[in-house]
Amino acid sequence: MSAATSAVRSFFDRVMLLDLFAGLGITFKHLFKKKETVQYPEERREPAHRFRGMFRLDEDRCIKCTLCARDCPIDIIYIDWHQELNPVTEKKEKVLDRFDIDVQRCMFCGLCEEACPTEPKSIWLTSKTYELASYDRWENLYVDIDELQDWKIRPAYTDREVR
Amino acid sequence: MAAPDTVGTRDSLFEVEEMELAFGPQHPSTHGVLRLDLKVDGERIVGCYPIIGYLHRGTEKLFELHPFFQNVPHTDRMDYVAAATNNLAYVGAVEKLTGLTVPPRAAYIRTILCELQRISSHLLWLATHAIDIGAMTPFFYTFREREEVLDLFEEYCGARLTLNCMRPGGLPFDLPVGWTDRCGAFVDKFPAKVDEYEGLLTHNRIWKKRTVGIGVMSKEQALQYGVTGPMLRASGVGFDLRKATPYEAYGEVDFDVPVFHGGDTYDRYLVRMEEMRQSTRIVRQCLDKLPDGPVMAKKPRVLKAAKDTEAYYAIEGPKGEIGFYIVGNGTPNPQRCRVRPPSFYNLQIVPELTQDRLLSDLVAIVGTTDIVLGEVDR
Amino acid sequence: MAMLESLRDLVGPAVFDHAVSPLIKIAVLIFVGILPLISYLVLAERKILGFMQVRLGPNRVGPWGLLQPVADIAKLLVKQDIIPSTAIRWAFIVAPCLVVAPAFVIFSVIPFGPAASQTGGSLDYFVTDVNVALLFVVAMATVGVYGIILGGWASNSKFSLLGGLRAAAQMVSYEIPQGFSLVIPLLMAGTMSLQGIVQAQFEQQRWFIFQGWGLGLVAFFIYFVAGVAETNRNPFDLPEAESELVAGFHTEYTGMRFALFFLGEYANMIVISAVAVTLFLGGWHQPFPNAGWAGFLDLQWIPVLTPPLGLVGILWFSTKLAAFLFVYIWFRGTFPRYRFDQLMELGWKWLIPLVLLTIFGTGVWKILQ
Amino acid sequence: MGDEERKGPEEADGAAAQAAAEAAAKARAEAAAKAKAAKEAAEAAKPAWEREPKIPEWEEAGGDPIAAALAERHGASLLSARTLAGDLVLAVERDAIREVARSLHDEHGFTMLIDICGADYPDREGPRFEVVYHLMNLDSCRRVRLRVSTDEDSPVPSLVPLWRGANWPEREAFDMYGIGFADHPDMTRILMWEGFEGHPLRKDFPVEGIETGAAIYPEYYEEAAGPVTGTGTGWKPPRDEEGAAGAAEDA
Repeated sequence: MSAATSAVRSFFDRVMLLDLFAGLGITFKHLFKKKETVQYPEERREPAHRFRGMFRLDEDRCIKCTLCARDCPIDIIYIDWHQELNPVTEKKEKVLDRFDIDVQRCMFCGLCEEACPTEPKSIWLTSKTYELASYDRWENLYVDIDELQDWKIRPAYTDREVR
Repeated sequence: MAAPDTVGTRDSLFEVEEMELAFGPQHPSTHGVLRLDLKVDGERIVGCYPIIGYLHRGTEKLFELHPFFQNVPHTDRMDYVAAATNNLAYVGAVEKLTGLTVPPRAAYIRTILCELQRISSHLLWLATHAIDIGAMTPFFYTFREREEVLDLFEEYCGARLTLNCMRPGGLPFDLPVGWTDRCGAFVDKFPAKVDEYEGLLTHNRIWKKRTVGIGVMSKEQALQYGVTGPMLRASGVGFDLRKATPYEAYGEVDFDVPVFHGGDTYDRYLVRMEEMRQSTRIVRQCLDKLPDGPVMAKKPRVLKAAKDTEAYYAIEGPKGEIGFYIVGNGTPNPQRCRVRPPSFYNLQIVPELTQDRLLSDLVAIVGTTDIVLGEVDR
Repeated sequence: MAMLESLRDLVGPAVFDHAVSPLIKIAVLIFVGILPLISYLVLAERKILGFMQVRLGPNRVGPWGLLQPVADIAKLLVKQDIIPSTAIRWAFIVAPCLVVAPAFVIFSVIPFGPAASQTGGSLDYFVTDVNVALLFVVAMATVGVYGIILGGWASNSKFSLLGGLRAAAQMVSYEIPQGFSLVIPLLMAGTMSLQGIVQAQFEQQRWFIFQGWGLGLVAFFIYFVAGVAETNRNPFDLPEAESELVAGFHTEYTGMRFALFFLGEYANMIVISAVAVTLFLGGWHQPFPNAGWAGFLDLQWIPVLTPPLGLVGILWFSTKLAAFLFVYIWFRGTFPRYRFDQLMELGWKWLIPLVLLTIFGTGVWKILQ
Repeated sequence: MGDEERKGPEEADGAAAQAAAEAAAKARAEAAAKAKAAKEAAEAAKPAWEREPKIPEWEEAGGDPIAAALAERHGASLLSARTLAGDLVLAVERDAIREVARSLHDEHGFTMLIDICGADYPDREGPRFEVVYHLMNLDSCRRVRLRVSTDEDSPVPSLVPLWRGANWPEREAFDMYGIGFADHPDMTRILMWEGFEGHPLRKDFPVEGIETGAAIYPEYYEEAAGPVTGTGTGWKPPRDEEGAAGAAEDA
């Protein structure tokens, strides 16, 4: 392209506001494109299989090694246990007194799950739960062993909406 | 009445009256909790004093409390829009300090993750920068693509923002089945999307008026202030750690480092747009060359650094050179772990760039520095 | 109608024609016409912007979000009304009214449809037909700026003050090209009455946007750009640039007072568009009113209702208006914002010389006519 | 390690026994060396990531041209020059830091100041604090690290005259460690608020923070109550009365 034609072209660009119309064209085209909105309470994104959400715990698998608590960077896992004689096997076994997680401070890094030596893991975060908001500051956030074991897929308050 | 001071300064002669304007910390375009104390004459800025620290969480103190591997999630929370590069800089420093070598597959996956993170970080930057300048639509277009990047992250490591996706010595998991195909599909279509954003902005005369010649940073200024990353490359210094000291798999892929010489907001914009395209090239090549093998090196059960050893390891993050300086003390915890935050240094030059500019330019300049206050304040 | 007739008998025809009838028209115009129009314009804006931005926009209140304006109004009405303790109280209260009132007053002279004499009916589809309506429009549009300056100043906030000052400079500067650009259709029509200008376009068989060697188009362009700047809309929304001045002059306003500013802005948008439709796009006339082949556009062929001529006028007027408002919204969805000095530069260095040249050209055209 | 014989020190009794012990020790050492060599060979055959990690060690950087040039130029001010994992680390006399940095900047092309940070070594003999500078040469991509020891009372010469970008990091070192910088234009706190008492990154600063009146929920993070790890003290947030008492048993 010669200098003259490019000059003419840039002059027309300037006068005819072609740059502005190009932008207008792009937005106009998008008027008719598929919308990306997810209608949240009705539609829900299915989290990926590895999604780190709310904890689950399996007490039977757990060997009470407390590695998860030790590996937690912010020390929010509280474990107490004592030894008891199992009447059936006549062996001493560790019994959990307490397995609490202060989920309010949890940052869902998943290091506890990585630290767990059992196979399959006895503590895992891949419960596909991401709705952990609550109306009360304390609600649903400090979970003990029973809550951990039967933590529903979703917190209670959305259950009735989902059906 | 006293005789007028005929040899006075301009201000004493004309009695220019300045106003103090507290720009932030609650302000829509300070990208978090930055506060700029401005001295303005009308709308012209005659003085600017940034006040930071509103997001200070003592991350460096936290690092000293925890064993090396437990610190990775903390690094996510500094530059929270670019967690993967933070992770890489940290684990890189730990590996340097403890002599670990990363398997090649892990190196490739790390490269892919970092480049995807660069794309997502630049997309977020573009979104907020465009909003600052008044164009609201690019925000939604960029977030549409950013969602897809985050989906890829989620599939890989289970988190979308605070990834925690690297460990000293490698990676916590291998890629899930089909991930490479989905990632490949994304990077193949992404350059067309960049063209779309550029169609809205690059040639738009209003955009150009707002950015060309605004906040010009010379090469000397950039070096004086330790400015790194895209800001440095827009000032005519073609320095990129990915090329200069190739780490992970960067030495084995082919890509260009965009350099512009204007040093203004527009050039910084162009650099980042081009970087996004180059990132897709890198990811594509890495996906094609991805070797098989383990993703975790053999490492001691408890990772310890020898007493009085230290290492500084830096990588090219989306915002500039992010580095970690770690001092070991013979225990599993670091004695000192210092972050070299790119945003901290890039923000420092803002008062100089905004001198004698208008309030609207300040917004454009703060936007173009691409700061994340989580990283500035740590 | 029967009720109106009996009212006419009751108060006498003179009082009815000059006092009661305009009052009723105004009430109908405001409460049936403008207020719903504005609230649904806001909804339309949010919807269209949403669609341009690959999202859905409001869709929760009512089907397709159609009740959203109602919810918005209810929310704004019940919100706490805060007057900052350091604000200048009376000015703070007066300012929003000063913005809304002039915008509403202008509607009184805009011909939404034909006069009674043209349709043979008994109803004028406008409140009044002033013979210097154009001057009235320009004069009234000017008053709005006081409200904005006052609001910015009375808030006693720095961001508000800057917004108010920006608004003042911007609106005052852009009134000049806007006012001048109105001269061109005026020259073409030879009358200042808006009804007359519409009629002139009908008689000259051409919309003024296409009249006079393309000079109409230039005038239209200038008028529109200046109008966008006048209404503080993107890309000229500097007085309320949220990324710079938080919310500009209405930073400190809440609840209904904020809603009044909002109302004023949208009413101004409609006014600017309505004036543009009247002056440049043939007003309430259907497209190609004189061409036989386009005769079906009078809609009289719709068998079921056979709308009266006046209503067809209103329909066409609204269609043109809607197209205009769409462009407003389209702009907002596409463009970045100008900087303050660049805006001034555009106004003084480009638009004003251009509009003066155009006036000159139109004069020449008029002489050669 | 194979078949080496194990002998306790208590058997070593008398000259003969000593000689035998020596011979045994020699044999043991040989065997160990052999085993080590074999192991090394096996290690070398493995890919790098499966080998035992080789922890980097300090080496004297006598041959390094930059270190040599600086030593010649600044003499005793340059306390040591060593390398670790390829990084050149120079320990510099406190008052000479600006001159050393200046010659690095002017003569060796280290035009970019990467970072300045403080560090605290309370157990160390001599000055407690250290200021660490990272410089970079953009042309050769070479990095150099300068270390300066100082204590609370003796300020370090500021590098702001050389790099304007040294302003904030020096302020941060001051804020976090209380290290003063002489000739700094604005030696104020940067991350903590003005009026804050103490320097948070010092090792003697409590991790849980100090009472400043700024805590929003002080009752939640009770002093000396948590956080605990593993078999802990049985502490629970105050709202959870039942069950807290029973859980307090130790294992």
